[in-house]
Amino acid sequence: MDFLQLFLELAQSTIRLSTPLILAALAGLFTERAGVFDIGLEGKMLGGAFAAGTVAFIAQSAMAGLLAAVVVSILLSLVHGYASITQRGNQIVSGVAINFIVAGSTVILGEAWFRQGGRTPALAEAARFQEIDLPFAEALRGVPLIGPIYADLISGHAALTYFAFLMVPVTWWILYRTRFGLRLRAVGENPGAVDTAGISVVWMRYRGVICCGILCGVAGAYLSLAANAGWTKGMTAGKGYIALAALIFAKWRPVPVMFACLLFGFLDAFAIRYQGTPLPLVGKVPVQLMQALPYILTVILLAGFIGKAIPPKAGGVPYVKER
Amino acid sequence: ADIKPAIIYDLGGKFDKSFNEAAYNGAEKFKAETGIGYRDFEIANDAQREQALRRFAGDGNNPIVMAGFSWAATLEKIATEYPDTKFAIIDMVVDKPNVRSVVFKEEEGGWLAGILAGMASKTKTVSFVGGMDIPLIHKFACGYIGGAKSTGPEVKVLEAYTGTTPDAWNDPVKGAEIAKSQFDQGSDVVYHAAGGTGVGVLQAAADAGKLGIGVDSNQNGLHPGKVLTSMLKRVDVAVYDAFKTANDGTFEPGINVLGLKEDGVGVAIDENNASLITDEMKAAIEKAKADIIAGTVTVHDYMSDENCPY
Amino acid sequence: MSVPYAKLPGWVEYGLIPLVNLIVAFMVAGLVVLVVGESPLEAAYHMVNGAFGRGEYIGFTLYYATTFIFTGLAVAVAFHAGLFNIGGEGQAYVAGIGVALACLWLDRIMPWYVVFPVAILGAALFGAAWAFLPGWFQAKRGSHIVITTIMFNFIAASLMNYMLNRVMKPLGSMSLETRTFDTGGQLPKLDWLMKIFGLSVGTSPFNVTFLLALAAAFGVWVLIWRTRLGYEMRTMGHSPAAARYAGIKEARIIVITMMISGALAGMMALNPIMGETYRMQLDFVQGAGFVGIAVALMGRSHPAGIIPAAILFGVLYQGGAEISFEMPSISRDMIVIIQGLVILFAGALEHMFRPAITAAVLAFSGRERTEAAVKGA
Amino acid sequence: MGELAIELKGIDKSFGLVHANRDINLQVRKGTIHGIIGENGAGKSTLMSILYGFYQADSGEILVDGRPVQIRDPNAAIAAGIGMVHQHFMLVENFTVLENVMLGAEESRILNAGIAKARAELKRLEKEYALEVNPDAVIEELPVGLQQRVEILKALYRKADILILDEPTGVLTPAEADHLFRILEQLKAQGKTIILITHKLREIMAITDEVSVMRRGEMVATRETDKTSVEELAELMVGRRVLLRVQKGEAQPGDVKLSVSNLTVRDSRGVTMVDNVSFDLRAGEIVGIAGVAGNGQSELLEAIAGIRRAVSGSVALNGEAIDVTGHADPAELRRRGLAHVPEDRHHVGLVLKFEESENAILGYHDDPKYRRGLLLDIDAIRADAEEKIEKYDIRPPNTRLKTANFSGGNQQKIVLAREMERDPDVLIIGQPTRGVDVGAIEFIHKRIIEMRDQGKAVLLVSVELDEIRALSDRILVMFAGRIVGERGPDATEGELGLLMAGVEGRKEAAE
Ligand SMILES: Nc1ncnc2c1ncn2[C@@H]1O[C@H](COP(=O)(O)OP(=O)(O)OP(=O)(O)O)[C@@H](O)[C@H]1O
Ligand SMILES: Nc1ncnc2c1ncn2[C@@H]1O[C@H](COP(=O)(O)OP(=O)(O)OP(=O)(O)O)[C@@H](O)[C@H]1O
Ligand SMILES: [Mg+2]
Ligand SMILES: [Mg+2]
Repeated sequence: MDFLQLFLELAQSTIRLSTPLILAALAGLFTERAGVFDIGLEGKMLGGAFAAGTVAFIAQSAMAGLLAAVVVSILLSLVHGYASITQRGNQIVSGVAINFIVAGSTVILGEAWFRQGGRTPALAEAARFQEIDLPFAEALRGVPLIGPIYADLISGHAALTYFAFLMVPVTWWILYRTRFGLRLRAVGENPGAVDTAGISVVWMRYRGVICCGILCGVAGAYLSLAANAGWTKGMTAGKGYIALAALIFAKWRPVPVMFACLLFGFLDAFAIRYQGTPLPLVGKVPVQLMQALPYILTVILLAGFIGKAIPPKAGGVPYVKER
Repeated sequence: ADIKPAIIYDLGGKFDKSFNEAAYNGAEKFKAETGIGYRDFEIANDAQREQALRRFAGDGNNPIVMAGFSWAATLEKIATEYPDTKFAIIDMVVDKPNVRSVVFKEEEGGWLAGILAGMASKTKTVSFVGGMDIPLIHKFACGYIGGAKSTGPEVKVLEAYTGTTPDAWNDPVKGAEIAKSQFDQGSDVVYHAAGGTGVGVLQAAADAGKLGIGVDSNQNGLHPGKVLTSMLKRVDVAVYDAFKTANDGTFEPGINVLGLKEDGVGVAIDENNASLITDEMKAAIEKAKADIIAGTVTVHDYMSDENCPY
Repeated sequence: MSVPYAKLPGWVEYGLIPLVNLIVAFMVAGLVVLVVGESPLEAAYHMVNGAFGRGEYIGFTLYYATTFIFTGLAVAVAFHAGLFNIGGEGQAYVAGIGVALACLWLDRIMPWYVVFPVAILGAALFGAAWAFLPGWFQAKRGSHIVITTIMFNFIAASLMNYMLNRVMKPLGSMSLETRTFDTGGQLPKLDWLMKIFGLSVGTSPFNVTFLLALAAAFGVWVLIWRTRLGYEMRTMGHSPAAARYAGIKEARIIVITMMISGALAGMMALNPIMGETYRMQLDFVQGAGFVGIAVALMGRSHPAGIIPAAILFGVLYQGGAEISFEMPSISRDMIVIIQGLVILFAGALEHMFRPAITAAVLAFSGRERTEAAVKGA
Repeated sequence: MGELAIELKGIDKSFGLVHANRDINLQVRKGTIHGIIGENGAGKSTLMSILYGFYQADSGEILVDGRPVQIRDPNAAIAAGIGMVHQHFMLVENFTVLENVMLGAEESRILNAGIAKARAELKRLEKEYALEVNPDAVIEELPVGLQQRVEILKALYRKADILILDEPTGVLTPAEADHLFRILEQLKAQGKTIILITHKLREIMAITDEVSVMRRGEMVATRETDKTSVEELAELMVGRRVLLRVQKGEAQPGDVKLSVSNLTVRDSRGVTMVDNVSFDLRAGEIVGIAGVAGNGQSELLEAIAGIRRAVSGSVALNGEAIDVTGHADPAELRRRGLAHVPEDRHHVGLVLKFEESENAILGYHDDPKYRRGLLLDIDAIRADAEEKIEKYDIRPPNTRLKTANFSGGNQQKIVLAREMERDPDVLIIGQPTRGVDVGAIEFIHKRIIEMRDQGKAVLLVSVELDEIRALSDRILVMFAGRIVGERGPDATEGELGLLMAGVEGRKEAAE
């Protein structure tokens, strides 16, 4: 088996699997850096995926679907924001609640509108994000090494994938190079300082939450419009929690977030690829072990190499100045 | 007076893109034909099995159909409590005087699907995507593998399972990813028995210009011309029959084993995939079908010894 | 003026406010019912009647509550030491194996009252063991407990799947479950308890595990507020620096706390396995671990709050089931939405009506107390 | 000179049931330094926070330069030219000085542009007011003194002409304090108005033009500084006479209780904070360690108390070695007769969320007398707490009250009571009276002397030079982690000041 070939295949699969994780984890980064924790990523993604599938089908346009996903996901974020910022409620409870509500309502609405049982109608090409071939991909393919890498790895992904990877430096830039970023980080560390500097803590946090909504929406749209042709019930299948883990793994920093997600993606791709095929030394391992492998390795890596992860100081705590 | 039929689904829920949904379709068909309504219920956890079943029996629903092998233990109990109620259970045998047990020879259907796959494959590599690694799914897989390999010794069959949590049945993204990885490994026909996950598998095949094979109900229509065939498991028929016979008072308890002979399993050939099925494929499956019915070929039943010789 | 945070009399704090929140929660849920063109009142009736209408219904409600008391306590105990254990799901899973092993080993030769203690031990040990590693990694390697516990949930699922597939499943059986236990592995129902109130459990799986849960709740209260260990846990939870100053061994507390938490989560397994199905089925946990998070937080991590919160969820589950029995057009998923709404309004939005209520209360009690307070300060 | 910079009319504020400010009127004249004093919890911070828009008054009116203004949030205050240095700093710890200064005044959406300007401006302020601080230093790595500088810079950067400082000198050495006062004078000279909250009457007398006294949420008096006296103010503040200088007799040093030799300690970043320090502490004497905050005193205390590991050296308690370089166990040390009053009561000495009685046993919770079998004996614990509340006059006298709701002074008393009542052999105390009002200071000082007279060995670390001089029998001066000199209690502030600044310390240590 040509090694380069194998590498390329694994790498492609890795990228596909990481894309939604990167988007969701970056989404989490925005709220949690603003001091609002969110285990509702799962729900927002699912809600987004559903909206995307629905609208894309009706409007026969991927863009419309994407837009809808973002809008719905933002609305859900605002609910979370209202509960945890305005009402100073418990952020974890609010997140759990949103996951429940979305899980239930998507199925109900989907069935009510399309009668296809827990899924939206399969989307036509036009209503999905197609894989884009970058210029010269074919031409360059012949070139040894870089040719295939460019043609098969860099090129040929859905627009949202490029968007996801683009968002990594963008997020970094926003966070560390803009006024918004400065204030966002500050409000997650010490809201008192932000408040006394004459900035509205509440509004800052809402903005963080909204950013989260946008990215979760895109993540959802990726699931139903790029990775798939439509929404199916519970299609996030726990990705929200993995994204959360990646976020912590990366200590709430954009670039590491990308690498953490790529790692999860790779381990997953690896497990998929080598299921049932005997491995060197160990031989044929039970499917279940193979499927647990990514998680086991994560734990080992975490315990072995990644030091303590210190969350934003004010994270999870509602801002109350008059107790 | 009309009968009061009822059906209770398994945890997967009515719309699992798999046998629960097939069962639902059967009930709907009955309703459409006879105009007789029916009650149905989706349990949310195991504790509700007994509750729901007893509740339905208590309310005088009759017959009551249960989709899924997990119902066996509960039914054992309730069937004796309500001797006058007719019960039917799918995918499992419960030996009671008022229970009809319907089990399928998935392996036989799988065998035919395997033959088509083997013959349609140019790379001589075909693959299978299961939802969770459980016996029932192995039953599907084993027949398929056998069938595929029966078309030539050189045929290779890849086999993979989606996951170990209930999500494994609702993860089209991962389903698609598994399929793609199998294509990378040379497969050009992929057969799924993975409920909602399969939606992703068939999609991936369609996108990659490979062939998919549907399961349970006829999924050829999902991607016309890109789904080689669907391995039919006529759960819908089983449910329909239970209702129908009860309605004409001909409901027979006992064990129904539905295989090719009984048309309980099979492969779907319709306008959606006509273009993909060559005449010699047709011939091949007709022959295989005849052999199996005649008993000259027996397809190994995974459940008999929980392993697959092929 | 920041009235919202005035100290309130207990009956308002723990009685009136939660009640108002609940009522609102159900009113909003009612809207959902209205949307699908059904009568909210009827639904409400079935919810309440379905949860309390008969001995049997109460039995079901309390059966679910039992499970949630355990998982809720598990989360709460960890919270007190400043740890967020979302691994309840996995810990319960693995504990199930402990319970099953105990039963498979003894059910034919021993009566339940011998098997039960062994099974409790099994559940506690396996659950604790599964929580030990995350705790240990956090303590020694600083790896974040939230990730590790999430990972361990997935690993547990695989382990469970393997065990049932290849080890514990009787040959030739379709479903991933152990054989059905003999009488030794079947817990008696709490008929006598119900009889006291002139009710009968009927067919509900309301069993002795409930008493164990109550005992556990009391045990947790004692542990947290009446023992040195609990004191040390709380100190660490509030202020690690103070804990170090007080000579409290952080690593030790983390590990012990996680193991206690895991053991509690694990005991949840007794309820469905020995009390209901009399065998271990693949997905017997069914999200109880996550519901436990909501239960613990809504119960303010105090047993006295966790028990009612757990019962509330029992009501949602059982009452919800009844609704979908009685009102076919309201499906299982509708119930999930309603649960979500209740968590949202009774949990996350608990402060929403506080200002109004407090203002009202203050209006009564007047300002004298104010003067007193300041003289004090 | 007559017109008012600030006028507050009938300001009223309640926190829930706590009436923090009641019908307060205050007039601050332009271009003056106006002092505000009052006991802990008197309502000073609240009042100022209202003026700064951090809290909203329930009723009342605010006039700036004679014009009534609505100050709904700090933004409005800043716009009105008001700046505030908060008692508990409002800094983002993991940000640089520059970022903290810029926060909220970034000029443009993209930082870079603003950064350049901010740097330049900081340079200017540095020159003008001699406020040196490295703009790229991270806050959490700066000593408190410098952190406060950053707070002041923040205010100046925002061009405040009315500057509020809430207990600024609490964290400063005399030298630093004097420096601060020079800056304040300078600002005053430029026509800016300053409101200074402090517990220290000496400072009031030193630089204020007028002083207002608060007690229990009310404004009880306003005086022209040169027409009043320390005694009068103290009395107005506390509501009774207080003696400001503690009497104490000669020390009778006994045998060595604590001996520290060649102790070296590094902090988390590996910087050497305590450098080869040796000294003996005898029964019946108070040894004071003077020094500018951040010169290793804190680390020294922590190492001795067993909560920070030393890299080398040894410490003996009652002649037996403490495993300071290994796993010294604070609980163990307590049993061996070492009591420790930590510098940071809010985070180390107390758990603010605990009931008073729970804090009263922190560190001693495994003492058999608080136990009944496996359980804690709550009754015993509360009874014990009652006693201490009684004896130390902790207010409010309520063992069930959350510790966060006690004022700093009372919080401090809770810690002192806990540690002193164990009748230890050795008592090490950090900053006993930081942020504590005169009434409480008087009491605390008395107790410390009593301990000495009972033959305890007391090691006292304080940045308050007065305090050191008032209490100590011997004074050690720490600079850059080393002990640069020893003096008697009669040493002048001047010579100690020089040592603390490390000026002549070097030669001496070299000798
Ligand atoms: N954030 C708050 N929430 C609730 N009550 C508060 C708050 N801050 C102050 N209080 C109450 O208001 C009263 C006045 O507090 P304040 O901080 O103004 O006193 P202070 O004079 O600044 O005390 P100190 O001299 O110790 O700083 C306190 O007794 C307290 O009960
Ligand atoms: N969040 C709060 N809740 C209740 N009371 C508070 C709160 N913050 C401050 N207080 C009260 O305000 C008064 C003074 O508050 P402050 O924080 O100024 O304490 P302090 O006396 O200044 O202590 P320190 O000098 O150590 O800061 C105290 O009575 C304290 O209990
Ligand atoms: Mg103050
Ligand atoms: Mg103070």
